[in-house]
Amino acid sequence: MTIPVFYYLILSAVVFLTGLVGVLIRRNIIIILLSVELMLNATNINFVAFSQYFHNVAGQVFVFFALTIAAAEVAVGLAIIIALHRAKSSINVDEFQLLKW
Amino acid sequence: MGNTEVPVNYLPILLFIGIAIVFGAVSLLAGWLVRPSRPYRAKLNPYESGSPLFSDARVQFPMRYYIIAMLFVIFDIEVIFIIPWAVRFQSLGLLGLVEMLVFIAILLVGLWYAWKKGALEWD
Amino acid sequence: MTSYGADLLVILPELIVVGAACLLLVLEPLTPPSRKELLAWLSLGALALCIGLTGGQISVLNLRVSAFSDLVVVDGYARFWKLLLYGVTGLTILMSLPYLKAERLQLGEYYGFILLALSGMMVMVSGADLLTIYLGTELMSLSLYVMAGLKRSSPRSLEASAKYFVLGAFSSGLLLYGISLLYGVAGGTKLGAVAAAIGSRGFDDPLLLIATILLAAGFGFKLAVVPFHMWTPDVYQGAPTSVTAFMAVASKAASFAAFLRVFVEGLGGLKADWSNLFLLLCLVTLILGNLVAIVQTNIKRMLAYSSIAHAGYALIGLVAAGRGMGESGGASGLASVMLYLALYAFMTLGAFAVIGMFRKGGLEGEDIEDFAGLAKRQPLAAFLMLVFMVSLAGIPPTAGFIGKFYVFMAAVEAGLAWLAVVALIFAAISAYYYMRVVMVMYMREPDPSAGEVPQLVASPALTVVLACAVAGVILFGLFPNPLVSLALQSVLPLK
Amino acid sequence: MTDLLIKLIPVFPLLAVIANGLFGRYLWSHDWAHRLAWGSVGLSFLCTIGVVADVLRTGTAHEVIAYQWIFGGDLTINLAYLVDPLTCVWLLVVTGVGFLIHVYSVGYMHGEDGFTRFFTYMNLFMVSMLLLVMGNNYAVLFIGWEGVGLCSYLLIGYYYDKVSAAKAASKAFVVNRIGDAGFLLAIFLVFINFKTLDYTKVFAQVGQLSPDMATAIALCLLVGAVGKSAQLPLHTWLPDAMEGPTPVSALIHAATMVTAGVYMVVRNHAIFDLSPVAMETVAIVGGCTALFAATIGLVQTDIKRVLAYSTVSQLGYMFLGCGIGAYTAAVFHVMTHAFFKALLFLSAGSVIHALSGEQDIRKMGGLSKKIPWTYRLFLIGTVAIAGIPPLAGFWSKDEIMGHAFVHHHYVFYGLAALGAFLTSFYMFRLTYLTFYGPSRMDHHTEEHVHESPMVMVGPLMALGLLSLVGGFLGFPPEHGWLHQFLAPVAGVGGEHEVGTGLVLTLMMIATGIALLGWGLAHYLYSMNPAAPDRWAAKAQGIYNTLLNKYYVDELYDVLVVEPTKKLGLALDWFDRVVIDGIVRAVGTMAELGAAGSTWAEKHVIYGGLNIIGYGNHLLAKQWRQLQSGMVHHYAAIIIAGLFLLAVVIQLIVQR
Repeated sequence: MTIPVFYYLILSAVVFLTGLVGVLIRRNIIIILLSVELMLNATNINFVAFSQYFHNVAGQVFVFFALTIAAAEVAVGLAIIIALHRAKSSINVDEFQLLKW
Repeated sequence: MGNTEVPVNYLPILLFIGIAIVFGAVSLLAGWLVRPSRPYRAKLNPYESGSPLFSDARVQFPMRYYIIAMLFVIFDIEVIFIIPWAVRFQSLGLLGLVEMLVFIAILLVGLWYAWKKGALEWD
Repeated sequence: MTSYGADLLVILPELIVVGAACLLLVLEPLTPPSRKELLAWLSLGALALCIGLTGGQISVLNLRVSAFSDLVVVDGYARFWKLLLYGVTGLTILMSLPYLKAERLQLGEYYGFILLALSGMMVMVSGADLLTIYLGTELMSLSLYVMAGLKRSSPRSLEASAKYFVLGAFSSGLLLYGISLLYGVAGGTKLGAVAAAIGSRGFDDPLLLIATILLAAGFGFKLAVVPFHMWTPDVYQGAPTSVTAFMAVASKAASFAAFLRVFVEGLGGLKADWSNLFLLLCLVTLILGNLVAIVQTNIKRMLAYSSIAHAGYALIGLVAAGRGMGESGGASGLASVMLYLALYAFMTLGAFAVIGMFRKGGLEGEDIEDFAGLAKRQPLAAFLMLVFMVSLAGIPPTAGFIGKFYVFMAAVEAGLAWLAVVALIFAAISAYYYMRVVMVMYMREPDPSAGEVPQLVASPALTVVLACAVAGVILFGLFPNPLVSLALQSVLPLK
Repeated sequence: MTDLLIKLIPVFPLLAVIANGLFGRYLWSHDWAHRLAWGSVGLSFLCTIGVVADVLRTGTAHEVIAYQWIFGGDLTINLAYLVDPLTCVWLLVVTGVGFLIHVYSVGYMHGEDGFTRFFTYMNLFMVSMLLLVMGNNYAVLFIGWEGVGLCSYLLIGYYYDKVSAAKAASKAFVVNRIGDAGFLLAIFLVFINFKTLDYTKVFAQVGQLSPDMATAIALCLLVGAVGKSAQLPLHTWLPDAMEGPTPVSALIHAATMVTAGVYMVVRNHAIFDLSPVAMETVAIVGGCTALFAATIGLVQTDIKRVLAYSTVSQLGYMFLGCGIGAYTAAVFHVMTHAFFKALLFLSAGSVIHALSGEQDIRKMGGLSKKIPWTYRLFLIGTVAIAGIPPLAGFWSKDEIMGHAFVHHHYVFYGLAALGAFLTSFYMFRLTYLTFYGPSRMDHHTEEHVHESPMVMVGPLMALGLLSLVGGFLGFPPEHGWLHQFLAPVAGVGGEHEVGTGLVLTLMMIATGIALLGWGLAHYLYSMNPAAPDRWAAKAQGIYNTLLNKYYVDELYDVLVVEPTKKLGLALDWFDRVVIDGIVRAVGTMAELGAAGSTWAEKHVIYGGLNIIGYGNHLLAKQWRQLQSGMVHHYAAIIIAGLFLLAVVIQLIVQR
């Protein structure tokens, strides 16, 4: 028997939430990056699940692009982190305090 | 099951989110209310089965690892597009080939740029 | 095969821009630092081509062409936004020439990134599929993240870029999750399919509910709508000023374009519901944006909050469109949004152009106080700034007034007179903080202890930018009709 | 032909503005700057004469569309002009008096730095004022309205290195914005009710307006008028506006701009007539202001401030006139007032010029021989404003009072009469203190006293002549030439036949009152100069109250200014504390998310990590980062926003 689609949804919701909370509570920007990746991958779970549920391929195509973009995001993110680390030799977001209201 | 009654089945997600949050809220709130907050250094340290900390869990890697990692990520992800193309190579035919070449070319532009900018120098 | 060629023709402008960007990246390492400006001219050339291509289609404005099995469409709406984006990008590049020189940022990549961001925006405005829209959004955002941090010598710039990146990635995660849920509801990612699927249902479907909220949040972040606005002041302040201008104008416009298309063409069936939702967002945005702007002392932060407030005004148009009584109401609502952003582009670009080249020694004069007594030192510069501020405050007969006028009119037609009145009151409040700049310029002497007094460093490129901006502000204030009719013609069909 | 002239009227000053504003500073000398300035105004004066002549001949109003400004929705707004008798009167005043004042300024502003800037602003003011009176719809009226506001703001702050000037400017700006808000609201109501902004269309269908709506619109309009015309309780900015150069005070703050409120009321009298309440309010505001300002005028010692308060008081008369339906009389008074108040201000300017900047009348005196021409002309002005026949002021003021009496508004008549008495008193006091008695100047100034150059005295003479004979435009009362001319637009205010006897009696009384004031002034300030101080000493309390203008400014400081500052701080506080508070709340939400995630992490990431220790550790950090770690705040707020939206949508769905 096939697994009902909303099991996948629950899984993705959990993963998404984990990532979301990770962004909220972690201080190391790299971990934050990882958490964002978690969020993106949660959506991928959705896409794949739905595409299998609807028997159409659009979802999987979307996953390809989502993955690519996630990769690009990581690359850009790392670049920014490196520059930041060179500038203030810390990647702790608590220390982003030059700009505040 | 039909398309229409699908949504009803998703209600548990909302439920799940709700419960998770409420649970967390209540427990933390309770803790926060009853606990006396006298933090001192040892208390703030993560618990390592009684033994005192000897080093931070995070060890720093040199930056160039990250740079290599970035490049790797970029050129690794292209595979995701190449494999499906390879699988359907026959049916995609010449046009597919050309498109793939363009794709690779664009990646090469990136590589060229990174190279010229000295991202590949090890030190 | 021929159809494939036709598709390529449809996206020719995008191809040109991307090609130019790649060319820039190839040439960049080869050009000596002194000659980097050539790259700017190259990219301007590419823009000119695009303007020719898209502008040539003005005659067939309403012709709707779709390509790649409806992944992208080019209709009047897309053409309107593209033309606007070309113009904005061109002016940005021009104002960057002197700015980068003054900041000693001789980076060819800069122009490459601008072009990449532009291509992303173009995809956004003509994407008819959640996939393309998302791709465009990300392409734009990724380029902007980097551009915000280009001033690597300044920790502020880096910090801004890092903040922008973290929050942007976060919000795009929300957006993507929303899209995935929407896909789950509709069984397809084409806006048409979405519309067809949800045409019947309302928010009783929890999945649709979450999806809509997440989409609203994801776009709300790009539009800098309260409560998704928190990044704006920090990033606007920290980023290089030319980049800030580009963000404040181009990315806002493109995001609005995609936002409108998704919610009108895709979720149009729910307009009764989301119009209420955005009504709330627009109110809080107006309130917070205008009130907090009052207490700012750094002019870039002040303009950041003002841009938040302006997003609020533009939202009024969307709300009106949602509430729109029949065709005309909705149409005029959408048209007013397009008009508003088009006019907003001129004044904001102008203001940022002045700020960017308003130098105190080597540095930018960013504090409002730095403008003290400018009227005496450089009357013309002060006058230009006066015009931009007056226009931002929406005082007739400037472009700003026209924009607000049509937005409010749309609101009144949609039976939201009270909303118009509220917005009007906040417009009056906003006059306070814009006029503060004017007052500092005209009524205050520079503080002698401040040392070096800031000057507007003139240069041909800057002159062109300022001339265009001020001409736009005044001419469209006096003769808005061509632009208005253009917007009304190219407005989306509202279901 | 006429249409072309009408279109040309505002164009000349506009061209002058562009030329002087953009190139004046660089390309040509001061001489050319001022020639451009007054030349352009002169040209538009000539056009005006042509237009008025035509209107007189044909007796028809001209409506000219310059171009279509805004269209769309169910509204089109044209930049269009409506020239009817009412507009004609204002056009004559604005361009005519404006021209004289421009010429005068050439002498007065000679050698000031920012000479070109001054004339640019003045011409810009002329353009806006012309738009204001010529527009055929509320939008153009509003543009002119804002324009004159801006110019007055810029000109008050002309000496921006003077702190007081900058303060006065911003005060004028702020106070006027209150009025503008009301005005805007009125325009909105008009649009919502009539779906158009053109006067003709609006007044054509004004009948279907419900009385309440009429009252609402009228009162909103009144707020605008009160702001612009410095009536109670928004009068405070006008006296401070005297910080501007004297020609500015004459042109903007006496002759033209401040009468815009009256113009608006008369223009909209169709709406006001529908609402007795509004009319009553207008009359009350006018009457009270007239008396109130006059009392303050009694004790001021700054020559320009006395004139400023008399302006406020005279404007009060005009509003009173409108309030009791004597529109023609009000317009009449606007005209005569423009003549003699401009005259007074300009000759006051000439005095100040002569005394090299001295404005305090306690340091003047005995000037009548030193600057005879200025003296004579100032005297004419004083007699005119005091309302002594046959000078201009008498006819218009008497007509307003007479109308009040005839239509049984005895209270207002009383207010007006008392005001008239005070007016004549303080004006003659001013004259005596300035021109008679022993000189109280210090030596240095005394020897530099000199009559002003011809370029200044010339305009004064013209204005003096107008103040002498201007009144006869409205002679005989109620049936004068002006009344015939204005009859089609101003409507006839309840025309029931008045016995000539009564009219004459009222004139007698008015004259008597004026002479009485003169007499008292003569007694106090000429016959025994010690008396005033004795009286002041007797009535210390009243004296100080008047001296401090009833402490209105102080009151506003307490009621408005301080709170506004507080508001600024409050917003700052709001920004730091409330939002941060939200952040804390959300942060806690993040924590409980953390609790959720610790559950997840227990299985996903940190296998076998002690929850309590971790939570504790986390929490400690939590508190620290809630103070500082901005990024988390922002992300947290985004999430908060999400929940907010969810709730809202839920509510919507329920509905």
